[in-house]
Amino acid sequence: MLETETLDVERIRADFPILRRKVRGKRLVYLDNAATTQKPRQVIEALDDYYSRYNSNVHRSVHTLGEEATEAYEASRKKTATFIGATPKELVFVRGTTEATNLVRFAWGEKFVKKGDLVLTTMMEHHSNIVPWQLLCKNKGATLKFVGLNPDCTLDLASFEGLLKEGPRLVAFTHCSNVLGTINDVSALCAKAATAGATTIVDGAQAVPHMAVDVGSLGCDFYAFSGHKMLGPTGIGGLYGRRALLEEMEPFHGGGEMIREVFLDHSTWNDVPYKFEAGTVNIADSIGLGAAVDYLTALGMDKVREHEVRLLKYALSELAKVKGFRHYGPEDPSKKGGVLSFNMADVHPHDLATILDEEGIAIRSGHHCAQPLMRWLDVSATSRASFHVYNSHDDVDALRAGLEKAGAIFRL
Amino acid sequence: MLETETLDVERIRADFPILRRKVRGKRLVYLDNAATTQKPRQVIEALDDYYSRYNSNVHRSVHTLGEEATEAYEASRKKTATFIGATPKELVFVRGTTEATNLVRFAWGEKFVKKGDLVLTTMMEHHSNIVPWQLLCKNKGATLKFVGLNPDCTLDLASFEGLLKEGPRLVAFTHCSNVLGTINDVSALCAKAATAGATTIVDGAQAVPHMAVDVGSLGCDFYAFSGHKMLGPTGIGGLYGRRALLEEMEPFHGGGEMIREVFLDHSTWNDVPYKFEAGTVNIADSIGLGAAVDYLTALGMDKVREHEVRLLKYALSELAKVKGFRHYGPEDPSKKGGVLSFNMADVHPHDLATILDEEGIAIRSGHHCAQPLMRWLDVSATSRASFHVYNSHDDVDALRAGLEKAGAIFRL
Amino acid sequence: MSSADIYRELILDYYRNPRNFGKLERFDIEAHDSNPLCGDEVDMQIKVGPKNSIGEIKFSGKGCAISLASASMLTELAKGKALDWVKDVSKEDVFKMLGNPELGPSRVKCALLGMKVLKTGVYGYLGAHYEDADGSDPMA
Amino acid sequence: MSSADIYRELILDYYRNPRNFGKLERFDIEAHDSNPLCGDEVDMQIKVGPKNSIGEIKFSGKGCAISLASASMLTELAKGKALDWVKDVSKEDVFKMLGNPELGPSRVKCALLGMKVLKTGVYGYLGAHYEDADGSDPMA
Ligand SMILES: Cc1ncc(COP(=O)(O)O)c(C=O)c1O
Ligand SMILES: Cc1ncc(COP(=O)(O)O)c(C=O)c1O
Repeated sequence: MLETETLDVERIRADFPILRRKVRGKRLVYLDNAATTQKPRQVIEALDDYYSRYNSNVHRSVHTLGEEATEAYEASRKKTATFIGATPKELVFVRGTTEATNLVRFAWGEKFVKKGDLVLTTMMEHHSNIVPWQLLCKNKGATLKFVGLNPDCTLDLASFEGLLKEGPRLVAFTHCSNVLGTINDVSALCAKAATAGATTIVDGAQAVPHMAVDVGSLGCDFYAFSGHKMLGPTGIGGLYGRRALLEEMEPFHGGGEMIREVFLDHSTWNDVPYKFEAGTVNIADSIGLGAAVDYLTALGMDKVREHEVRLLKYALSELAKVKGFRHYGPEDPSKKGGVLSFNMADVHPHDLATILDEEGIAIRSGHHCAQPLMRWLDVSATSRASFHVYNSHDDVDALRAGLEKAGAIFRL
Repeated sequence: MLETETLDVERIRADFPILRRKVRGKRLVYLDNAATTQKPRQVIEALDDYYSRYNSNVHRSVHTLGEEATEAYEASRKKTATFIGATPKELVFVRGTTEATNLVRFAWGEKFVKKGDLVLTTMMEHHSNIVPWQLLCKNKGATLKFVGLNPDCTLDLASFEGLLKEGPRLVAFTHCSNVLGTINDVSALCAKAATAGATTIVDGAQAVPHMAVDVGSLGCDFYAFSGHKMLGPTGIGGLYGRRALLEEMEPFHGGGEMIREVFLDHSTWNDVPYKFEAGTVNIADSIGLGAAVDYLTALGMDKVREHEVRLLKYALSELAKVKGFRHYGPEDPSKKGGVLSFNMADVHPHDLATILDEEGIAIRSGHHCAQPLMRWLDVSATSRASFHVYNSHDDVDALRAGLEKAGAIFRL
Repeated sequence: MSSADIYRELILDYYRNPRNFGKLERFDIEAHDSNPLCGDEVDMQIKVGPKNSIGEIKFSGKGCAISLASASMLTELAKGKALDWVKDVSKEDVFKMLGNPELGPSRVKCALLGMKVLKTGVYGYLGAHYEDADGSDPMA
Repeated sequence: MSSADIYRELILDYYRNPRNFGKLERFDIEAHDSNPLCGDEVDMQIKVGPKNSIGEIKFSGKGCAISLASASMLTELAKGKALDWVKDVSKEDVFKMLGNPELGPSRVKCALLGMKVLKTGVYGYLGAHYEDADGSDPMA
């Protein structure tokens, strides 16, 4: 292992019970963090504590358990909002990034996007930032266009600015690509989009877990992220929306909690963010997300980022030595998130993943929910290794050894 | 405590860590089960085990953790489907009942309900089975009408049949009222609705946790329920849909997992039920729900029901002795779920709940997300005690003592 | 503090015999608020008296003993005071008025509903009559 | 079984030099399937020969070594056999053909994709030509 860890990885690893597990007799080398991260015991214990001590429905209870659950739920909202530079009223709890973009599609898009309008997304998006807009545009008779990419896998600004001239109603793009790792200059893009009169939604699924995010300085209108990719539980995530926008939106789901009064012929709505949180919310996992935020905050997001940049740098230089290795994405580690997509000669990513699994190494293989990008890259699939706080140089070493082995098996 | 428990309540209680907790120095008497139930350690441990041993994203992973998570997730779907008499392909995992009704609103309703159509719901519904239809009807220019109630708090069949003659497109009603406890004759109502050519959606939030449910013999088209009300985690629930209906519906959320192929100008959809499960699903809580289903199955749903009927019977006779007590709902315990709504003279339910809380007793007070029903009952709020498997006669005795105390404080 | 203390004679008395309960025929200020979580509702009406004072005041609504007693006691306290006085009324004043009951977070909202309605109404009036006033900012 | 065993010479050879890869100019049967989870795709075409046999057969597609080798080996096995033979092909036959590699559940789908396409195509053909046949139920 190389020196100069900015994070104390050994200590961090001790917090993650799953890292003690053996996979096929080998130490688990978990490099599928862009799909979902592992959870520290602090998060697992927060769930256990909730269910063992104060489980109750929230907001409408006068009894002690209900008050405790409500307080913890709202405290978690406050923590999570603060973590991304928002106020609690601007943070809607959702299942994850996908529900967040779909919420915006239904509650904002169905109201504000009209026939003939233009919606922009980019060629590097995850399906969750494409398909909702396809469905919206189809439903409304609007047009969806894709901002192109440069050969170095960054966003093509000329394409972006050209399309902005057509006056889009909505511009959707990712903060950090889950395939290429490309980090977009969100504040510059949002400023331009705002000047062009467009509303912006940023997919932060691969950013919030890996770097300091401040929605205020980014200047976006909406920002979406998933808890399970940031050490939190599955089933919870967040949608930030500018207060004024949230206020003027239609509700999304109808039901309990989101209403003020229900009459036979109409209903009136609760204040934001509750207007968008119909029914019993995912109480335990919201509280678990709060624990994950505490964990990341204690580590320091700048350190987390620094750690991943170092790992990336090491990985890029080490893996380049493997025969047949080809990387997809910006080559400069400081311009990209901790995501490394690659292929190895004609070894199909699924075969590669099977061979690596035998070594206890978990990577992802496939289209990564980014089929348009795969077509742009002219591949049917890639392999992807992605990092988080418990990964270290030894994981990269294990990956390299695994790739060498695959090369030998495939006689490259 | 009276004899003849059909369930071994002492043994069951030992499974629920929260029941060892003291509230304000008193034993916790948890009677807010219609809002959410407590969780046995088997469910809490299933979550812990998932996060500590095989947490991973599902369906697209070739590595060992991914395969284990996928297997557990699908095994849980199978268990849960079997529990309600459905096949796995007919069970969509959702956040809860509210997301289920809203999914039907968007994915079925927006496609099949047309201008001028009629949608029926009833006066005893939870807001989650009213507001989505209000929003749908408003959007489509359709009409929403309410089936009335009889003075004994049962559904008015004459009103139901009269409205059926108007040829509704959709009929939505609850299996069991969360306020009155009234159990509707779902199979008779569905048969009539089907004859009238209507699609049916049944709110099973208060039925699945408390009695054996078989969607096949009920004959409904859609059936919705919440995991957190049946000993499962928050954030998970189910929507059953007849296969043919699910097939012809539009997708709901767009994103990963629900697609087959994504092109720039259109996308194609995955098979049911995946078509409706966009993005990273709530993996851990689905598995937790499977553990809850195992727990209930081991107890036996007929025994659970029998236990609650006995408790109800005892409670109705004991509480009737309290000065000022007034019950809302059918008087025959065999015709009602384990839900007991009441008021005590002019003691407001919130004041009552505060006084009971001091005795460690958790009940619900308020409109129970059923404002139209409150108006029909001509009350602004009620108190509600509701039972589950760990409740026993001693909890009813504690409630009675608490009510007597409240009566004394309020000088009734 | 036990609930027997919270629901002392005073609060029960105001709950069962609310002072200033009802509607004014003529009024200058009217405000309404409800608590979406519990459904409690309070309306208030004020007839402005000489020198921008609270001449007459009545409230109505439905809710628990705490919210109704609190609203009622507040109208008594407010009657005859300067409108400006309302700006200074604090949570603590309300708690004191109620005898400092120990209330959980959800019941605190009940206790403060009346104050919220009073402030909403009076602030609105002062804002709208800003020009008529002596030049000082009524919202300050 | 280690992956070195799974990816033995045989499978790599069929992956890199797939037999019967390509398209037929004339064919009676055509079928396609893809695995939505991994994106693997297989197409197959068959020209029916004398006595309802598999005269010519070709496949194309993209995917991993296992799915493509499996599809290719299957076309070799199928060539010249009666169409009815396809009804009897089982998972076990495919695994045997591949040398019984130990595959996790997700990779089993890769191994069986070719068989699924073959069956889809042949069953469809037999169904459509039910009247022409000898009266036995082709789907039985
Ligand atoms: C009858 C009934 N329907 C629907 C719901 C809504 O369920 P959830 O809040 O889990 O979405 C509830 C519970 O709140 C209920 O009791
Ligand atoms: C960039 C990006 N956007 C969106 C998503 C979707 O997130 P989720 O599956 O949690 O809804 C993901 C992860 O799958 C992602 O990597």
